[in-house]
Parts: sequence; C-alpha cells; structure tokens
Amino acid sequence: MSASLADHIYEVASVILFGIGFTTLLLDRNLIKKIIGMNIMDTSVYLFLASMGYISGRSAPIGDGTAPSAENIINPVPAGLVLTGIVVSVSVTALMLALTIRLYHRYGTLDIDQIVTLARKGDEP
Amino acid sequence: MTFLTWLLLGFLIVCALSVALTKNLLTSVIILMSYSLIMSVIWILLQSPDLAITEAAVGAGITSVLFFVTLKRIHAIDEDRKDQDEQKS
Amino acid sequence: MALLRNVPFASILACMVISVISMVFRGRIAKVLSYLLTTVLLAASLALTWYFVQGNDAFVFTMGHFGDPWGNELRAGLLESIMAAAMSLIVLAALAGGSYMIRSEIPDGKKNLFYIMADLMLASVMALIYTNDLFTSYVFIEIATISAGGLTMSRQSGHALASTARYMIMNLVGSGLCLMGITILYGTTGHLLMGSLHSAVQSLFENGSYHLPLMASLILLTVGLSIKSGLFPFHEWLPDTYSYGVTAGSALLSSVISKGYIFLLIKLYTRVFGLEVVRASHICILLFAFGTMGLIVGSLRATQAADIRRMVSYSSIAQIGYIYIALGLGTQEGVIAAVFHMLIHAFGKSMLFLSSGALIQASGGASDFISLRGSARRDIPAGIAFTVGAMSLTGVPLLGGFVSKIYIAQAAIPRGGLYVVIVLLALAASTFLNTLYFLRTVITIYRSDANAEATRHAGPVNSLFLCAMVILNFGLGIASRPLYNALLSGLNMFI
Amino acid sequence: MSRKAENWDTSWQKRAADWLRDGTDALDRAMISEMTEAPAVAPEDVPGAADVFEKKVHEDQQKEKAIYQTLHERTMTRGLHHARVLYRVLSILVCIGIILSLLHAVIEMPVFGSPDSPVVNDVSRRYIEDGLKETGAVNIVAGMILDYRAFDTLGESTVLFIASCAVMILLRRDRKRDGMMEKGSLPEDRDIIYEPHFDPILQKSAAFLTPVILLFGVYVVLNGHLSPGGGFSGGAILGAALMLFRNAYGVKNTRRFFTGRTFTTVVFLALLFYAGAKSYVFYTGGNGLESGIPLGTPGAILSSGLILPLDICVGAIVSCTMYTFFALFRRGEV
Repeated sequence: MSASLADHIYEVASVILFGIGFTTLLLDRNLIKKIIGMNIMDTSVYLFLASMGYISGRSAPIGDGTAPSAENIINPVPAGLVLTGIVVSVSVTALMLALTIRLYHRYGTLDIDQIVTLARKGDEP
Repeated sequence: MTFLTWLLLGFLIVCALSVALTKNLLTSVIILMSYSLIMSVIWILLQSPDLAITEAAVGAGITSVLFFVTLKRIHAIDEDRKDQDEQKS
Repeated sequence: MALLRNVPFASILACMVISVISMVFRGRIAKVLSYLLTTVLLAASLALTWYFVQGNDAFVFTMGHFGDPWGNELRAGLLESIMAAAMSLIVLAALAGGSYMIRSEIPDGKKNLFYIMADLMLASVMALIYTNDLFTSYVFIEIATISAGGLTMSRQSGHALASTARYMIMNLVGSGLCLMGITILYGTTGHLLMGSLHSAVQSLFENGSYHLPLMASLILLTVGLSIKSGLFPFHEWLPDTYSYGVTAGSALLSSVISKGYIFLLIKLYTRVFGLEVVRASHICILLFAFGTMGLIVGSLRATQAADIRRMVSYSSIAQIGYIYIALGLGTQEGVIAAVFHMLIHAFGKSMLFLSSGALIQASGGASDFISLRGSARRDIPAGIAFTVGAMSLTGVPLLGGFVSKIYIAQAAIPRGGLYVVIVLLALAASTFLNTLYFLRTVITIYRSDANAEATRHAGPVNSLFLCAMVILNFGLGIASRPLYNALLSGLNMFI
Repeated sequence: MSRKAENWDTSWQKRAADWLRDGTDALDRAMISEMTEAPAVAPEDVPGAADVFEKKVHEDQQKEKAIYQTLHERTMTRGLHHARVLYRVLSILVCIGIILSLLHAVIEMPVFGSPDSPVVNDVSRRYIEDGLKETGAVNIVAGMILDYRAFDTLGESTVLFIASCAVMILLRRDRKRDGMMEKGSLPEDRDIIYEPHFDPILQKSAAFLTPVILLFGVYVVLNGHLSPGGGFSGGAILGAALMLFRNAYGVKNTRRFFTGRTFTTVVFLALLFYAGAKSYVFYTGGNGLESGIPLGTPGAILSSGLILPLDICVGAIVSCTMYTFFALFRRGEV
C-alpha cells in the first residue's frame, strides 16, 4: 500500500485536494468559501489530469522546428484539456462571484442557508 | 527533485486545508492565490509550460483580482448600510 | 442528400452564431432571431429524421480533418435526430408561449441577454445530443449549466437569485464529479472519443485490468449527471429553481436541459460502457431504487404543495424518477422506455408549465390554489392544456403518459421477480397520487368563483401554442407505436 | 494547570472547540451573567411595604419567566449547536470518505510517469510526430487545441461569452430603468471613495509597467504556435494590464478607449470570425474536402494556417471578457 502510494504521489495529492474542495463546495455555508472550494476542486482534477500526461525523463511538448520523436516528448493531450478547463472554471467563478454580490446586496449575508430562509420569508430583508 | 515535489504537494494540501478552515475571507483568498502560484510551479515540474503561464495569469492573477473586487464590493455595501442606518437614527 | 449530413454541425454552429449576433441587437430582434433559429432547426432535424426513416444508416461527422481517435466528432442517428427535433420544438413553444412573461418580467435592456441564454442552451443541448466526444460533452455541460442559471436569474427577484445560487452550487458539484469521472476514464484508456473508448473499455473488462478505476468513473459520471438532472436524493434544489424563474425558463429547464443530461447518460451507458457492464455493476440497482423513491417522494410532496408551479415542479421529480426506473432496469427495452418517457415528459411538462403560467396570469399573478379558482374559465385554452397535460402524465389512455407507463411495465417483465413487483407497485402508487393532486388542481381551476374580475390574458400566441401542444400530445399517444419502433431502430443504430 | 488556564483562550484546543461549535457561545455567557447577577434586596421598613412587596413578587415572577424563557431558548440553541457540531463532523467524515474511496480506485491507476501507461498511445504519438506536418505549429499543445480538437476550444470561448452575458444580467446597470432595479449598484460618487486616490506611486509604476505587460501579452498571443502560451494566457495578461491601467488612472481615462461598445464590437467580430473560420474547416473536413489553407514554414511567425488568427481572436475575446468582468464587478458598467 505505502509503496504504491509513493508511486502515485500526484494522484494521491490531487484526490486529497479534491476531497477538501468538494467538501468545502458542498458543505461550507459561506458563498465565497464555496466558490474557493470549487476552484480547489477544479484545480485538483486538472492536477490529476496533467499528472497522467507526464512521462519521466521527457521534455515539454514544444518542438524546435524539426519533426520531433515521440520518444522524447510527454503526452500533450492532458495539457490541452487542462487549458480548456482552466478557462471554464474562471468563467464559472466570475459568474458565481457576481451572483454573490447581488445576493449580498439583497440580503446582507453570505450564508446560503440564511439567504434561502430570508428568501422564503419574504423578499425584503 | 523528488524532495521538491513532496514539498510542493504538501504545501498545496496545507494551503487547501487552511483555506477551508480560516474564518477570515480575505486571508483565505490570499491563501488561494498562493495555492495557484504553487500550482503553476508544479505545472513547470510536470513539463507543461503552457499550463504554467495560463495558471499564473488566470488562476493567480485574474481570479484573485475578481475575488478581491468582490470582497471590496461587499465591504462597500456594508459601509453603505451603516451610513443609511446612521441617517435613520 | 449529402447536404443533410451537415445538419448536426450546422445546427450547433448556427445556435452559437445567432447568439453572438443577438448581442448587438435589442430584445425584439433577438427574439425574432431566436424564433427563426428554432424553426429552422426544427425543420432541419425533421428532414434528418426523414432521411434516417428512409433506411439510411447512422453517420459520423468529423469536426475538422482528423477522424476517430484524434479529432472531435459528431454522430447522428435516428434517436439523435428525433431528440433534436423534439428539443427545438419545445424551445420554440416555450419561448413563444412564455413571451408574455418575458416581456413583463425582464428589464428591457436585458431581454436580448435572455434570448442569448436560450440560444446557447439550445446549442449545448444539441451538442450533448450529437457529440461523440467526452470532453466536448464536459464543455457543453458547463455551457448548459451557466445558461440554465442565466435563464433562472434573469427574473432578478430575490427568490430567483437565491434559487439560482443553490442550483449553480449543486450543478457545479455535479460537473466536478463528471470531470473527475472523465479524467479517470481517460487515464485508464487513453481515449476521449466514444468509438475508441468503447472498444478500449470492453477489452479492459475482458482482461479484468483496471476494474476499480473503471467502476469509479462509471459511478462518478452517473452520480454527477443524476445530480444535474435532479434524481431523488439530490433533488432539493429543483422545486425552488423551477418555481421562481420566468415561465419559459422553467419549461426550458425541466423539459430540455435535464433531458440533455439524461440523454448523455444513456449515451454513456450504451455507447461507452455497454449495457452488460452497467447491468453487472450495482449502479443500476441504485438508480432503480432511487428512481422508485423519487417517484414516491416527489408525488407525496406534490400533494402537499400549496402553489401550482411548486406542485408541477414536484411532479417533475416524480417523472424523473420514472425515467431512472426505466434506465435502472439496464436492458435495451428499459432504455427505449426511458427515452420514450423522456419525450412524453418533455412535451407534457413544458405544456403544464406554460399553461400554469397562463392560469397564474389569469388570476392576477397569484399562484396559490385559492386565487386560482375559476382561472380556467378566464383562460379557456390554458385550462384545456393543463387538463390534457395532467391527464397525460397521470396516464389516461389515448395520451402519451399511459403508453409510456405500459412500456416501462413491459420492460420490467424480462427482468422478472422483484423488479416486476416493485415497478407495478410504484406505478400504481404514483398513478393514485398523480390522480389525487392533478384532480384537485383541475377541480380548483374549473370552480366558479368571485375572482372573475382579475383577468389579464396571457395573449393569443400563448393560446395558439398551447393548442398546438395539446394536439401534439394526443398525437404522441395515438401514434405511439411508430414512435416506439423508430426509437427501437434508433437504438439499434446507436449501439 | 494555571498556566494552561491562562493560555486556554489562545490555545488550539479552544480554537478547535470554537470552530466545531461554529462561533462563540454568546448566549451562554449572557445566561451566566444573568444568573450570577445579585438580586436587589428591597428595604423592608418603607411605608407601603406590602405594595413594594407585591411589586417585588411580580418582578421576581417576571424574572423567573425570563429565565425560563432563556433556558428554553438555550436548550433549543443547544440543540442547534449540537446540530452544528454534527454538521461539521459529518462534513469531515464525508471528506474523508470521498478521499478514501477515490484513493482506493486511484492506486490501481497506471503508475505515475511510466512510459507504458495506456495514455501513451497512437493518439499522442500522432500529435507529436505528425503535428508539425499537419498543423504547422511548433507548440504541439497549440496545434492540438486549435486544430485537432478545435471544437472543444470553440466551446470554451463560448463558455467565456455566455459567462460574460450572465454577469451582465446580474450586474449591469440599466440607466433607463434604474428605479425598477434594486438600488444595489453603487452610485458613481460613492465608487470614487473606494476607487482612485490617483496614487502617485501607483500611477508612476503603472505608467512604466502597463506598456511592458501589454507588450508581453501581445508577444504571448502572437507566439502561441511557436512557444508556450497562446490566446488564453496572452489574453489574460492583456486583461490584467487593462485592469492595472484602470486602477491607476480611473474610469474616465479608461473609457477613452474602452467602453461597453468596444467590448461588444471586439467580441462580436472575434467570435464571428472564429466560428466562421472553424465552420469552414469543419465543413471541408466533414465532407472530405481539402481546406486549402497554407501552413507556411514551421517556425516562422506567419505559419501554421489558421492557428495564428484564431489565437489573436481568442486573445481579443479573453482580454475583453476579463476586463469586462472586472469593470462590471467594480461599477456595474464597462
């Protein structure tokens, strides 16, 4: 178990980060904390993805103008996917932050449970 | 190299935990910023310079700025409220 | 004929281009553009359906010059084209039928943004229906999530914003799980396109290697997508979101977006993992159990609701439960029954949302049952449409819901034993509960009451589309056999 | 022992307990102070003692009632506190559960960094070995995301677009119907208090830094097919430069060259060009036609077919969107 854990150090780290981020997103009641948790969760998956592309001893996927050999270069696919993912998560973050600002205007709190209760009670705080 | 990897990954986990546990929002946003910076160093270790640049610009830069502006707006709203309350009383 | 092969890619791109163009125009032109877009897409999807009915086989469209393991791909068959036609029809009906509320509830300067959201939502659902690539589906899942949030929050009331926040949080949790599942799947197979994935996954299962990661990814994808479509234990966000947005938004959310997610799940089961693998794993039993519980819980909560839109939302949870029961059987018949019920529910539920919106409008904007008394007399088409929709979802013969319930029961029989008993009991219980709450509502809206002076009609366009949908619902019920056969051959093309 | 008691307030145990309880026990403290408050003794030998006595009994009753009330509330909130503790413990358990179950699956995954993992297959080999020939891009990742898997990237730009539209729905102020919207967004004069002090240090450093950052951003965008970077990172850098300028010189100076109309125009043109160019490629690819776009000499700045113009489009979209996010967050207006 410990030997195999050492073989999978990046995966293990990213799974732990995923758990922390997921829990913060799902169970923390502060909206800003939730958004931070979402960011941590997303980056942890990207770390996981990128660690799959890495092959020890090979170099980055940038050639020098000549046709490179597949034996010297790491797998470029995860890098491309992560690039896409980072932009997606920054857009979602911006949207959620905007929503947070509006909700704070309206209800004067960042606690999602309180916001929902206030919304149920009536519109004005 | 391995030592550096362990150190950075450990740092990431510590950052994530402290973000989840701190009460102060500004602190947690700043920790998130450093988390992103460490992440971009890790991308370099994983031989993905594209990701490192993007993470440094987007994750540590733009996202953190957006968080800061949000916190500032929230603070401004608070001040506004206080002013209105004072005017009322 | 060769031109028809471009329909899938052209419909996705057209939605995107129209949404970008809508940004520079005012609300009115954006509205016209949206109507035009959905009409054209409807015509194109029908033409594609006709092309497949002629006996042509499903085809793959490479997006760019590189095929299966390298580039992005779209894939179209009979099942996809039927779904696409149904979705564009519902978007058209929801936008046109709900336009009175869009006109009054959304600020002038932001109307075009609402239509942008609707267009991009259609784009994302089209992409989820046609795509043959897992990562593309992740990107479009995110677009669907954001557009659903946008549609809900464009009403700008506190309720709408709070429920959007809850909706977004649950959906982001779902997206995160999906992304993790896709990542694990990629890590064990090295492919992202469904064709190559299928063969890779099958050979891995035969070898028995990486069994645990594959199961983990199956579970993560299933849980992620069922959170996003509102299956029972994860349904808490759903009633708020559906009942506080604009009418058109709720109709779109319940009938189009959640169906897109379920269709993607069906695609994953049939085209990536294979039904045998899914049946062998225990996830199927879990889906079946949660579907049954959702059916009962949703129906029970619907009987307690004091507000018509909330009642319709809770009944959505029950209907999603039906779909998951059928899917949880893990057989081909079950999948067809699920798709069939998806179509029936999409048409019936959008009609219910639109007609209840019109009834609320006819009662002066109040949605509780006391104010709704006699509203069907003030807006006759809406009353008829609500009654027909309720009858269809309850399962009155001649209407779609009846047929789909029979198909679900039929699909359970080959599984034998406990499955049949549970399905029949659940069907009986839910039919009873459905009758209870729909009957109460129908009686309420036809009661004569003093509230007669509060008449604000939802407009002739709304009535026109409601009538069209009533006819369509009857048509679906009467012509169910051809549709079923079409779905069957579509599923055969699918696998 | 006493030492420990002294440090209790700052010790980690106290903090952990507080955290678990989700805040301090204000109610408990109020309760204790109320209980320990010495009851005022009424003098007996005053005229009308009976009256005073009555009054005192009444007061006592009132006090008793209040205490019962507090006690009741306290038991209720005790329950709430227990629920909160349970909630916290539950969340930790959920976290650990997810981590353990995923770990279980993950340690069966292919070993990190091994060249034999299933991810290293024909797909990546073709990207690496034929990428230069087929896309003309030296940066293999750029070739992959803008040519082989371009549809994903188009979807990603659309995500940015739809997110900016959604943020506009939430935060953009409508001048005409400001009355109908909530009085949420700050009026301009209020914003000035929080925004520019026209800080000379910031202005001097911004005057020096902004051109450099802009230049770097343009470099990153234009060299996307040759070196690390590309439209997304370069666009984000450009957006950051705009934000810096805005912070240093204020709204008025920025609005001279960047308004809402600029955003609309740039994003409109860039996305339309992007979608149009890619539709052409998808159409030709899907129907088995040649696209006929020259690839140029690899390594030159004008090479690799559509990748350079697409990178420029993406850079424009990303920079404008990022700045627009910032501006909308600040003032509800670009």
